[in-house]
Amino acid sequence: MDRLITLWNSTALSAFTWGEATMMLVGALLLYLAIKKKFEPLLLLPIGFGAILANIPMAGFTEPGGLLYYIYAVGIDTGVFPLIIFMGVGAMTDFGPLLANPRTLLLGAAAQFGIFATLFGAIALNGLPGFNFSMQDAGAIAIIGGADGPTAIFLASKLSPDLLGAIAVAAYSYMALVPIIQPPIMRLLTSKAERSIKMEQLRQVGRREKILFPLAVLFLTLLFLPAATPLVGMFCLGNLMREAGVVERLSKTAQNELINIVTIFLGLAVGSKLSAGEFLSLQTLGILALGAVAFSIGTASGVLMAKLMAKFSKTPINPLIGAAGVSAVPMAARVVNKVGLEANQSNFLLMHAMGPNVAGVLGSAVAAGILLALVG
Amino acid sequence: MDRLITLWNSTALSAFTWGEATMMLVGALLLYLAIKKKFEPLLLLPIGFGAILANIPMAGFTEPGGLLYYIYAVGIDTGVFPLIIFMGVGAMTDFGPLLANPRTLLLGAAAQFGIFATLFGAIALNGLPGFNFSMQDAGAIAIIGGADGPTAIFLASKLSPDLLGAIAVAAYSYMALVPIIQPPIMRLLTSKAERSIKMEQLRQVGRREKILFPLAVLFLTLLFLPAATPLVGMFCLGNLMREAGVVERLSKTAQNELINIVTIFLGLAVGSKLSAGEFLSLQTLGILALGAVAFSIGTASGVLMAKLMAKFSKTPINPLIGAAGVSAVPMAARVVNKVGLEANQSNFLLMHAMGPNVAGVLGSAVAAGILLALVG
Amino acid sequence: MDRLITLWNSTALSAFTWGEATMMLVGALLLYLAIKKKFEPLLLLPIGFGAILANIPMAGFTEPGGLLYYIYAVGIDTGVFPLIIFMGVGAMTDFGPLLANPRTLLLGAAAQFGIFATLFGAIALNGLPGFNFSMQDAGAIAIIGGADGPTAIFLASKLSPDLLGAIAVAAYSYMALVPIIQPPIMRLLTSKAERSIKMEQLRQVGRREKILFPLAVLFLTLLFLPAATPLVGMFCLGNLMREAGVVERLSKTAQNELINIVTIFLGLAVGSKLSAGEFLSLQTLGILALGAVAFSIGTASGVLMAKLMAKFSKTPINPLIGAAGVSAVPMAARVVNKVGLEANQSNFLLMHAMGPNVAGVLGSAVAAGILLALVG
Amino acid sequence: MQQQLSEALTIMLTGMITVFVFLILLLVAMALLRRFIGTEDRQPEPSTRPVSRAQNQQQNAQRVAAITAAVHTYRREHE
Amino acid sequence: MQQQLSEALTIMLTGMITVFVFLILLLVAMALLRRFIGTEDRQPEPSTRPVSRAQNQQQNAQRVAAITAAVHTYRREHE
Amino acid sequence: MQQQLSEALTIMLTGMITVFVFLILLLVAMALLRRFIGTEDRQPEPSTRPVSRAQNQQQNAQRVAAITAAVHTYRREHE
Ligand code: NA
Ligand code: NA
Ligand code: NA
Repeated sequence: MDRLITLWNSTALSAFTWGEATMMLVGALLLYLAIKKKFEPLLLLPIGFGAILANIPMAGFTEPGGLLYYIYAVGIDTGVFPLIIFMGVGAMTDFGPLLANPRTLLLGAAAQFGIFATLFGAIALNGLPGFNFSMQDAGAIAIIGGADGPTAIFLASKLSPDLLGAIAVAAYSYMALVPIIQPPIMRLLTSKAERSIKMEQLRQVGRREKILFPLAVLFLTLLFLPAATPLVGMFCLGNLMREAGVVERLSKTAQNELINIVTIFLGLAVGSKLSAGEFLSLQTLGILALGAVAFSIGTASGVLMAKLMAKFSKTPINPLIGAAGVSAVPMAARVVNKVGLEANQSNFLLMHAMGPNVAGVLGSAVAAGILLALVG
Repeated sequence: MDRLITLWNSTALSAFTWGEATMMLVGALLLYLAIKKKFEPLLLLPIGFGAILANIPMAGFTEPGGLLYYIYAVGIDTGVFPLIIFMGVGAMTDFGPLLANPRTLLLGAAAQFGIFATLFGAIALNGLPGFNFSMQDAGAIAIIGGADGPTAIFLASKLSPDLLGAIAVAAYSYMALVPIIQPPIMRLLTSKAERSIKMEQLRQVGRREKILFPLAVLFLTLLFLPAATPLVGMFCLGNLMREAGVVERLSKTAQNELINIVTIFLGLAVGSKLSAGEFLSLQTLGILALGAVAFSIGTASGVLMAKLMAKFSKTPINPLIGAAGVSAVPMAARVVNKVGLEANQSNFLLMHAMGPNVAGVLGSAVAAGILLALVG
Repeated sequence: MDRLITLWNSTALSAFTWGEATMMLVGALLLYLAIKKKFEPLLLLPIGFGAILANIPMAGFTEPGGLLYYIYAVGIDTGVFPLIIFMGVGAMTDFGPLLANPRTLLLGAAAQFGIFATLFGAIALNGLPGFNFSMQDAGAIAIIGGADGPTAIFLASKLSPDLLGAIAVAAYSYMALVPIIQPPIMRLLTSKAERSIKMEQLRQVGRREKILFPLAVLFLTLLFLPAATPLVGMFCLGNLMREAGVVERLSKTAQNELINIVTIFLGLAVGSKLSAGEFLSLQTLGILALGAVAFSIGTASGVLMAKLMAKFSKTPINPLIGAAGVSAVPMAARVVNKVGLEANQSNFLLMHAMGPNVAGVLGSAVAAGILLALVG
Repeated sequence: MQQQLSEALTIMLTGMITVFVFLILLLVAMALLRRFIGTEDRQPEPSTRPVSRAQNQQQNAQRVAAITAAVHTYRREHE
Repeated sequence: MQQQLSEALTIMLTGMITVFVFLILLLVAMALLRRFIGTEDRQPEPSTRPVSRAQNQQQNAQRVAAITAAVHTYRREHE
Repeated sequence: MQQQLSEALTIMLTGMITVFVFLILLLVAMALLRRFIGTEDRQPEPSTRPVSRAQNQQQNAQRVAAITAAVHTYRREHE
């Protein structure tokens, strides 16, 4: 009988708090979004699962000695996991379309206004009762607008680890929502004639140019933005391995097994930060709202910049491609293609949008470095 | 000359003890069993090799700074390696046959009597001179009856790390001996007529059922047995990745490269616990004997439970499938199939035995959680 | 304005030192050699990239908390990374040609004279002003003559971590230069008639012999050279996994994903040791010179030993194959083949040279163990 | 010793009961689940899990190449 | 609050300017790079990245096997 | 310096002797091994290492599909 009582006391039924139960529902919701709605499932499935595990009373997943505690300490506290993922992303990225039309770098720059405007917005939100974001918090929240998962996780883990869970969830959710968030803004800011503009075919890019590009990016970063070198450096390493052509087996591993292994553990570790105390607060609502604003502003800035560039350009520029500057590779570029096709059934913008799209990845890594340097 | 003496003193010849030499022979025996007899080679080969390395005098593999020391500290002390392997096993497990015939869960439950009876047996053995198992030791030894390697290693590393080597060796050895241990017991407890019983074809199981099943298992576990959530949780994560259909690349990696990498290191680390001081004792003989008893009782309980269920069932149940409840996937199910074919040449029980077989995996993970809660 | 100044102060432009700038050029040179000249790109690409990252002022890659700091601490300080790579190399090595003609072991032994002569040379160099190598330094430098990357990194990390960067760079560079360094020496020491000698076809080697060989190597090592067991042991484990035939999936993973992952990080960590303070010194020039000497002496000793053996052999021996004893698998064997073909267009020595080639790997691992025992 | 044995006995009984209770709960949960999912998911699962698209395409390409070449070879040999 | 807001505004402006300056520098660097590389690298990149040799050989072997078998089968069936 | 040099010389000699002794021991061990294994293992090893079964089956399936399709295509084109 004593044993039965021991066992009963060791069940979670008595120990459950409302907060934990709610966080499990949040985890279940993330699983639903990942599996049923196909919202960035590679990350949201492990994040959701991690959130459930982390909130089991008495299981101790996030306490010293627990599985998620170790994973978090090894991979996120050190910043190693997002950097490895960023290396893999670099190895998957083809800078060809950007090199063929380098001006699209400016679109990737403009779209980062989503980040910095959100930083201002987060601080402005402190005017409302219940919000009290520090400048670090604001920077970490703002990076959601970068629409780049590993960058957001890396920066949040440095600036504001307590908000990491909410920020990562917001970043990946909005990235999955790109096909819903972006089109109305794109249509609002462009006329049908503009959306129908066909762009010239892209030139072929030589192999040497592709090899030297990541090195040039690294070089400029280390000169002017050393704080951005962890992110940008690992990204360039991955891209160099891809383009060098002499380390095919390393590049393949970085793009597949290594990034997959790290993704599983990164997701679980991020999920482990979804605890009731930190997530179930007004702040999280603020973060979600700011994230949506960030994406919208980023999209709008990109489109407006493209319109501006079109004015001064000799060759035609379809302003839609500016929207791809938020990164969210390759979803945003596909959205551009789709909206372009709606306006003109023979207008294929996909490759033209890939330039600003990968420029957006660089842009947000650079922005993350700036935030680290200014408020870190 | 001095140098030659330095070098000679640095050879192992002088330093060897009988214990170390004997443990190397044990390691060599494990390699023989793995390579020549194909006894669970994926684990026994690295375990045997680890045992040899760990017992080299003056090489310091298991001392701070040594390779096996690091691997053990990182992977076993923390419990991380068996959990990652369990995730991979989950990603390899198809619960379809169990979902098609859920009653076979009861067979997976019954076969766990092998575990708990052995716990009693280990304590009873203390009556003999030379044995002095604590309740933790008994629990760790008993889990051999679960016929599941990672579960045994996980539990032993928590309850009784000193016995880990002997327990892991016993668990994998007996799993390899399933085709020899089980059939006599199965024949003893059933008539030829019973063994000839054909079962109805299994229904198809829908995708949604397969997705929700690991979540249901996780939910019940976290409610009633939080102590079992590390094992069951990682298993369910693997299975969910498999069935969700949206994270194919994570599931493939968990089933292949990740589990392979961890298996090599897990085996070496387990082998490093095969030291003379701990292995060359009467206790190890006791553990081996208890392990054999555990498997036999588990097999018998499964078969008897199946006979009981057959009495109350409308559809025919072949009692042999109860033997698969000990887990040892998929070996035990194959043994059931073979013994069934002996009795009736057109009686294919493989898929029917897969239900209790995977139920046995769940059952022993649950039993491990109970043992952790009661004696941990 | 203040912000702009903050940002400007956070750029690297002001902080750069000449040493760092020079080391970056060294890193860039390594990238050039890796990508354009295809000098051992699998290692030199990550090493070169690591050198660049490590020398970025204010980025803190090698300070506690930095990425390269963690990688170095986890993988090199502990010796784990080179050992894992050595396991992978073992899994890639076919000892068939050596087993078919075991006498070629002597060639692998003779070529290690390159190592020990270099140790003497390093100490002799202390006679010049500006050099002050300790015996440990000399041992670490000497291992460059082993022409085996992971062995060199492992030994240098144990004996003389400060020289690790220069030693690893020298080892891999000279391995890549084997086709330039070796042929003149080979031609100098042999007549055209000798180079034209055809050797008898190799016998087939049975599977059992291949399985027992790594075990025999391990056995002798643990008896006589326990200090060599980490290297030799992991190499033999890899080879046993390859030949056992029962753990195909572990062997494949050790040869591919695992070694690839570790190679990326090993290269970065080695590169992180290329700091101005340690690399930009007269000592580095000494190391580079000694490395070239080591390779040359090793090649010459191998060839001379082969000439000696040919005198006493009943079957013909082409002295060129002695040059393959330096290891540098499979480059040195290919060089032998090429030089042999020059002398006699129908003389294919490749398989005959593979015997001494893999013997050289064993030989230098053994030599590393001896150095560890004598000066470690 | 006596006390240890009785403790072991208790653990044995508690353990087995818990295992059964737990798995019976799971059985019930699965039954509820099946009822809850209802008939909307009754169509049999496709027999094989879809291979990744890239792999598929590669295989297709290989197959087509093989067919083309085979037919080509055959014609050349029979003309 | 007021001070925080003005600080945020400064960061916003500084940040956007820096992002633009940085990416414009990159744009210039790329232009220089292209000029520096010159015409020597103007030939289009081969459309597909070369597959590893081993893989290639394996595919070839498979293809040849398939062709041989196909023709063989065909002949057997038509003789 | 003098002393260091003589130490280095000793290490050089000791080292080379040990390397040779060790590898000669290995040579002897291999000879014993071969005698011990005897004639029971003299048949040549199969030239290629067996591919994993699953891979093999997949290749077979592809091959069969290719053959079938090739023959099918050919017939359709020649009827
Ligand atoms: Na972005
Ligand atoms: Na079991
Ligand atoms: Na060597």
